[in-house]
Amino acid sequence: MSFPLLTATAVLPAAGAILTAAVPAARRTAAKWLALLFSLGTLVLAAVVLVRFEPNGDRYQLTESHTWIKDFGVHYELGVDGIGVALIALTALLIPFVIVAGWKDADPLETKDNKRWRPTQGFFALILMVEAMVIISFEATDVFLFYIFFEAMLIPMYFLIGGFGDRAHSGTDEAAATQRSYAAVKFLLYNLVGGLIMLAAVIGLYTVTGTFSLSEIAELRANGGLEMSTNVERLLFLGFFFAFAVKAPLWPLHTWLPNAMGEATAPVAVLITAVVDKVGTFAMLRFCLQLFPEASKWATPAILVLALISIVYGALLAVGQRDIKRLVAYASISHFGFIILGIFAMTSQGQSGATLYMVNHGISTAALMLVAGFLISRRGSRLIADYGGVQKVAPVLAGTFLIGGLATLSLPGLAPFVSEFLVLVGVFAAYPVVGIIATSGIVLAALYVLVLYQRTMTGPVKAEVSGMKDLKARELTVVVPLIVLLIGLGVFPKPLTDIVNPAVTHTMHDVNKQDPKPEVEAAK
Amino acid sequence: MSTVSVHSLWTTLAADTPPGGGLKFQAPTIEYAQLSPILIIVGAAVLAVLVEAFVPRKGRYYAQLFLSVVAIAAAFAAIVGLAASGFGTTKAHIAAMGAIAVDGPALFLQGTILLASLVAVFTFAERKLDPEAHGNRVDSFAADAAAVPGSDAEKAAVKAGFTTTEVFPLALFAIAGLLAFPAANDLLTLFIALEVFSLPLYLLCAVARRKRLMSQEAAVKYFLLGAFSSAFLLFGIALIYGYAGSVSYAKIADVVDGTTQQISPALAGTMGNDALLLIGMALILMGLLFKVGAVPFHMWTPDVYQGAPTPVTGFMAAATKVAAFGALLRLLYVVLPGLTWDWRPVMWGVAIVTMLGGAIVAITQTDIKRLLAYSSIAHGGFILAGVIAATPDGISSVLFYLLAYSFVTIGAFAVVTLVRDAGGEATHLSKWAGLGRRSPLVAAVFAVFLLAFAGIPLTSGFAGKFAVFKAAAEGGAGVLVVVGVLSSAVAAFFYIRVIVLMFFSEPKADGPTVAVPSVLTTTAIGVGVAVTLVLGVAPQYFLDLANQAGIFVR
Amino acid sequence: MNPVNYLYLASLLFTIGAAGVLIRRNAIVVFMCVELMLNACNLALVTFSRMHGNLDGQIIAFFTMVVAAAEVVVGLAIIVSLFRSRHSASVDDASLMKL
Amino acid sequence: MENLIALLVAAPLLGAAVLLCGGRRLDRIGHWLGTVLAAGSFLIGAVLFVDMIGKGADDRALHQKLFSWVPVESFQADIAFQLDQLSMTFVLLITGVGTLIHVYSIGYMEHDERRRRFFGYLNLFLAAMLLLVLADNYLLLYFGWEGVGLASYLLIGFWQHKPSAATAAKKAFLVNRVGDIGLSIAIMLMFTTFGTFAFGPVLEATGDTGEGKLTAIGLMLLLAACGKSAQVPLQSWLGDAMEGPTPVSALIHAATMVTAGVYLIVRSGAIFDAAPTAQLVVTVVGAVTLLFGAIVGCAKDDIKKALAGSTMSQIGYMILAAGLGPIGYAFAIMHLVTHGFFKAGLFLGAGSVMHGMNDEVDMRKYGGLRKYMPVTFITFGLGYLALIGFPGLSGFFSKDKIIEAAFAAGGTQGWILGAATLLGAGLTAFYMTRVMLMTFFGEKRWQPDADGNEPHPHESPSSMTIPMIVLAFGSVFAGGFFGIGDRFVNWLEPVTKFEHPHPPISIPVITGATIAVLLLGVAAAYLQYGRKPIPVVAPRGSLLTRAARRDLLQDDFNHVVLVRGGEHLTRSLVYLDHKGVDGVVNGTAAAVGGLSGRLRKLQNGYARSYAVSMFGGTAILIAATLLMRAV
Repeated sequence: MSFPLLTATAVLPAAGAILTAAVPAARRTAAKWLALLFSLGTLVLAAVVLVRFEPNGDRYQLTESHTWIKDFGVHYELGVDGIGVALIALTALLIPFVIVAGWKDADPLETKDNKRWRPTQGFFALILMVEAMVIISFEATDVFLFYIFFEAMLIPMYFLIGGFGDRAHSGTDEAAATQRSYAAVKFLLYNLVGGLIMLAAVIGLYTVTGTFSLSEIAELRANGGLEMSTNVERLLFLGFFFAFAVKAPLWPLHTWLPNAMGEATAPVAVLITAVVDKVGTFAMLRFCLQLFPEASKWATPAILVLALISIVYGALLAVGQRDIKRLVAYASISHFGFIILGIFAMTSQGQSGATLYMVNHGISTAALMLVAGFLISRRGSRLIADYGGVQKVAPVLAGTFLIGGLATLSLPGLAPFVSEFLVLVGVFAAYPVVGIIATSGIVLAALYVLVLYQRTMTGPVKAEVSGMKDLKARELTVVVPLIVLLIGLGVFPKPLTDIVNPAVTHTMHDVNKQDPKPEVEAAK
Repeated sequence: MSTVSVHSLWTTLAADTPPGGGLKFQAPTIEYAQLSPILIIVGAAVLAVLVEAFVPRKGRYYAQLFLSVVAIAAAFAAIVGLAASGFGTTKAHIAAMGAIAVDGPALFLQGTILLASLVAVFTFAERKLDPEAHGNRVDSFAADAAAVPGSDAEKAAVKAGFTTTEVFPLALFAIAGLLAFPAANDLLTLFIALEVFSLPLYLLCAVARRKRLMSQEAAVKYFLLGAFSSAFLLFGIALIYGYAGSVSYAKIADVVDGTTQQISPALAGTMGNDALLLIGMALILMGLLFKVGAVPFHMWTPDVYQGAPTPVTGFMAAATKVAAFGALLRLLYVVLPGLTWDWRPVMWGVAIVTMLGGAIVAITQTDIKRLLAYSSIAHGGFILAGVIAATPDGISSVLFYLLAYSFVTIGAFAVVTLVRDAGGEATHLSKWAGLGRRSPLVAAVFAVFLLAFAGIPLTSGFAGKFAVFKAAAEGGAGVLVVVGVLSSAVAAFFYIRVIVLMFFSEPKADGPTVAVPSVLTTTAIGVGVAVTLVLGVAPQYFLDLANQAGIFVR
Repeated sequence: MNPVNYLYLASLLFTIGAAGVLIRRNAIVVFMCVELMLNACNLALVTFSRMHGNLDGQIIAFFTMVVAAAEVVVGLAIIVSLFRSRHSASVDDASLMKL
Repeated sequence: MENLIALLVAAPLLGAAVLLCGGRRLDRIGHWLGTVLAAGSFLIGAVLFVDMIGKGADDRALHQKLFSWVPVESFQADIAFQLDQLSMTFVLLITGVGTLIHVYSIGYMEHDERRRRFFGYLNLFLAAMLLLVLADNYLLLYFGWEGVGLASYLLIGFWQHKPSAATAAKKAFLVNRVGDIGLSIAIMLMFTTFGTFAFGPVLEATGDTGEGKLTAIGLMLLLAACGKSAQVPLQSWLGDAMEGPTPVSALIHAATMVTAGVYLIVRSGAIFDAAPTAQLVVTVVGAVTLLFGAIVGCAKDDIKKALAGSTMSQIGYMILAAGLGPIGYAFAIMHLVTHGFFKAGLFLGAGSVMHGMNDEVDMRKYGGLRKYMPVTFITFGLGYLALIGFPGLSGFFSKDKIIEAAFAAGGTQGWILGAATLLGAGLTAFYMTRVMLMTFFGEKRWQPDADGNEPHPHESPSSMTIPMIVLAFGSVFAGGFFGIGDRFVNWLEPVTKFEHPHPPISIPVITGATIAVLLLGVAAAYLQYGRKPIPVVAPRGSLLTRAARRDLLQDDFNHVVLVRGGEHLTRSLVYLDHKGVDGVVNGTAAAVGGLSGRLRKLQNGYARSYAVSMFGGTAILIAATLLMRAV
């Protein structure tokens, strides 16, 4: 058999994690470089996947398949479609930036940590571990395999959030520590509950199908060997969707995100919202629609409403935030609303848009959040009110921050615009009213971004800010490539759409939906 | 089968009085080879008593340790041998004239019990954790259990370097009982086996070195309640016997199904009276559920787990559960399949309250041992869900779960023995704050066990949970699955609480120290971790084993 | 005389024993009540044995006595050691561990 | 030839990129680079223009496709340009005026240490604006549309350290975004209706669908136009936008960007022609705005805000004209171009005045400046005459045509619109005369400011005056050049179609009326501001005056309803999120915890109570078993 490329892509970071964790306490810097090296290696492999992938070839490519636990009907089945490829690329791309951005975040505080305590090694090892698990869950074409990593992913994330909080906090270290572990526990419990409810559904699925392999299930469906009563299908769908909606996160299951992103360090926050949460929305496309097409259609109205609420509600709360990172978190909630809207619009524009949205949102949020992190690390505060006039002392920082913000409000010319407009068009084509309401989101987005920029960057220079340094070389190496990507994908997204479109066509076929015809053609 | 051998072992003599009158004595046929595991352990136990009597005190500890390890290993080898020669599957049958079943479940569970016991014995023998007393290395057992705590006698005993090496023979006897329990194929054997493993455990609970008052209290509670429950069990046996006119599982089953051949008028009379049967069944179930620690018969568990010497707790928590569930399975699947529609609803109730009760009460616990006790209750509930499935899948899933669970438990309790302060083991949760910073490794290992308890994927806990829930769902107990899922969500909360405590809270100045164990405990913990991960990542082999072992002989 | 009456007696004894366990404080007495319950079982067993005309019941009764004896050995040992360290044999005093 | 089109956009874009990323080392040459690239773009435009007039009227349109931008199934958006007469007109206006203003800015921004970035932004604006007018489909137009929005945001807020500037910038962007909703919905409607949103196919297919759809699209486009062109009800940002440097006001908020709305409507003419209702609304918006702007203009003492009001009003004229259909399109564009000249000129003049007066903007602190800055006075004066429509100057030709067209709208509608335009002309004459008088005539009214340094009015450097002179030429002659012999109309005719307006009353009468109204306005202004001295502190004034000073209370309305309301909404939502959504979950957790605490009490340590529970349990077990059998 051929070289298991997909496995390698997931195993490499895992191996890196183990090695990094093994680095002795004193050799902190070595650990960092090791981690960076492995993340870059993964990026290379991801690139190879991207090249080897034939957009118009079979639905799942580079597949690997072995039975794993016969009794549970579990297979070790990997395979990628366009959507998976895009998201793997995103993940592999972002992790190096996350690592570089977090270069100094986990250096131990000599004051209270003893010799055996090795936070730095742990930090980077955990990041790589998350990368490995995320990648494999993008590759899994076996429900159970996916579920396992969907759940296991929580553990390293949990330690990243709870163990390595943002050192810029208001109040005492004790208070911060408690807040942090509260956030971590909240994150874990929300997702665990979601996961457990999904577990029930997974078991239910097995009792119906007797297998977990997507391909086998598809076969069953094709030759009518799959009798799933409407109610059963709906229940199972709800079980799956609940877990994904928690992860995504969809209103009203979103409240863990602001805490988590607020307390975690900026790079980890990026990891959460740009990478890990994408697994949720990805899974909606990959599993909800493919396994339960009828139920998906049945649930669409409700989901659309929730997504709309997320969009407006998230944006409004973002406007109301005092804490920069929480603001970004609520902005993300709003954006996830768009993604879910696009997925369940069930038009090719909507779904391609949603997929692009996942990628673009990852990049734009990374840009905004990381710059925000640099800003916060300088001033040592997350409160918007503590800033003012930054652009006078640190113009480059302010500029990059503004670009990140403009990307967040999806300005044409930057990547997010393409995806957001596609989603809106896709939704509008199927549900005009919903589309129109969603469009109002673009004003609110402008509102929270510009208010944030105005309060932090413009106006007279605050005393505490006056001494602020502009971005350092390391920080620029993080921000500049992201911005280049944002512009590049904004002006020339074709390569991405070419990869994604065929996959979306397949999904559309799964739910056997056609795009609504333009009125003029319909008339003829 | 000849009419003789269907009679139970105990009544050969009286049974056949040929028409001509005059007694014809017939010696019972005992398949010693097939009973060898039990016999080896019993023999070793007896031998151990002699060792206590004759070997000089200095050598005893080593002699006992050696003896028990060898015996357990030998017994395990015997099991493997039997399984290899097909007694688990094709040649499965009932030995000792109907007293002991030699079949898949029996062998699988006995194997599990022996492995668990072996690991447990290692923790029994650990002598490096407690600081040396007067230059003598000491284990977790009282120098002189008979002496009053704090009395001069005790001091003298400590000074003289006495140790309670009797724990080894006691453990061996208990193991013997545990081995017989799931294999028992008539109610009397069931009862005897129960007592044989219970009595030594009562004693083992009483002989802790530290916190002796609690230890004795635990023993008293365990003893009284245990005796109480076994009385119920016995009465149940009596009623069933009254109903069926026999104590052998096979014959009872026949009578229950109404497929029995020769019906004496007396039998005809009692057979009509289902009250006997049902009440008897309820009482026997109660006796077993007590050992399993199912709500509402669980209340001894927290106290006893907390008071008993931690190695003993680990041993009890693991081995007793395995044996008791084995017996429960056999009873329900061999004797009472005809009554499925009677016991199922009841067991549903028990399973639900056990899952929820255990999980919910655990939330507010402050002592790590009590916490684990409640978690073991909750797990009992999960296993019950598998038991209720009443399908072959159910059996094998339960077997697998027990295997997975027992090692996690022993490992976890072994870790508990390591965390100590001046007063011995520091079991209060507040003491565990910041452990992750003091000794990351120990904390990490314990975290692994906790995650396994919580049923996080890639740990044995998840595989087991999935197996039983799957069986339950297929057995039409979807509701149980949902309840199970919900209670695992609740349970997750307190496991995570401990992890938070260990890793995210600042270490206290007067925090406990982590003792460096000898190779013994290290092995115990190591095995625990290894099994946890192996069963989590590559469970197929063991699932196959459980599947092959999943059929009861009748 | 109808053997069923013996069963009634047995259940009566059993209940008395159980009640005793529930209401008496002194560990020894509680333990005696358990013994009473065991004996009730014996009576029942013997009765049934008689009804069915086979010996199983009686044999079990013998075993029960042995078991009871063994329980006495173990039980008394534990109770006495408890008594010596607390100077009280009341089961209610032994409540260090709770909640 | 068409390959040059991309260069039009590329040149200033390159400039923006270089200047913004270049860093300090470019500070010295930055402004020159920017200016050169702008000029380069103008030259390319000129070349294309020459080439274009070389061809026959109907095959002048050029088309260039660069690459496919967003292809998803039937949704196909290209990066492709279309250069026809309409676009060409704009290209020349944008690059021409743009270049002049670059030159002007070299002098104006001399003392600003961030001049390089200023030129970067200006170039960025040019690129975006050109993209807007050159796009061959609505999505690409949207790209440019928001691009100019961004540029305007950056330039209005160029002096970010002034909170007022930052706020104004934000306000401008937000209000424009509201308009953008309209544009994006319009595009979606086109997609769902025609399956495309490229100009050609859409505008040809208008016949294939019902009027309702087209009306909807038209109204959405109008909403967009209102945002960009500061038409009622989205006009509120333009006044504040004057916070930006004056060249910006001249280029973006007078000559080019704000007229994008007019371009949009004219470009989409085919849609409006088929949707009379939409057209009616357009004319109404235009009429209302032209009066609104004029009234506001009459009350402002801030010279730039007065001019801003005037801009609003003049664009009102254009929109109105555009709403009239084929009889108006050409005149709308014509007025747009002439207005581009004279309004830019006026702003530059105002800038030059401020330059000489220590950036004082309050006209009450000017007075008699004609002596000190003659060039400014003359150019400004010519611009003034052009604007009020003094016979023979640009404004006269363009505006007069619009008035005629308005009357020609027919029926009562025609009379109302005509009256409105006439009234507007009068008001224009009034407020512009007022500006002239207060600034250049009368006594000097300036005093030393807070820190005692008295302004020394002086003429601006040539780098500033030359552009003003050039524009003055435009203001004077452009109108005549276009108007005589319908030159301009014929030039646009292939794109916009044209019908001669037939007003109910004869043209000369209308012209006469216009001139009469004009003179009235001038006279009124003279009586009020020319005869008696002007108080330095503004008198309280009539209710209307006070309202007009506050933009007819429209801002106050926004503040109370939108800003305050929004604040309350968000605050209450934050509370709800914390207490409500989060509270439910935490509540459940707490409940379970409480239950646990209570159940825990059962574990009271007494062996006997444990026995009780066992006994009870057994009883239940037995009862249940028997019950099961019973039922």
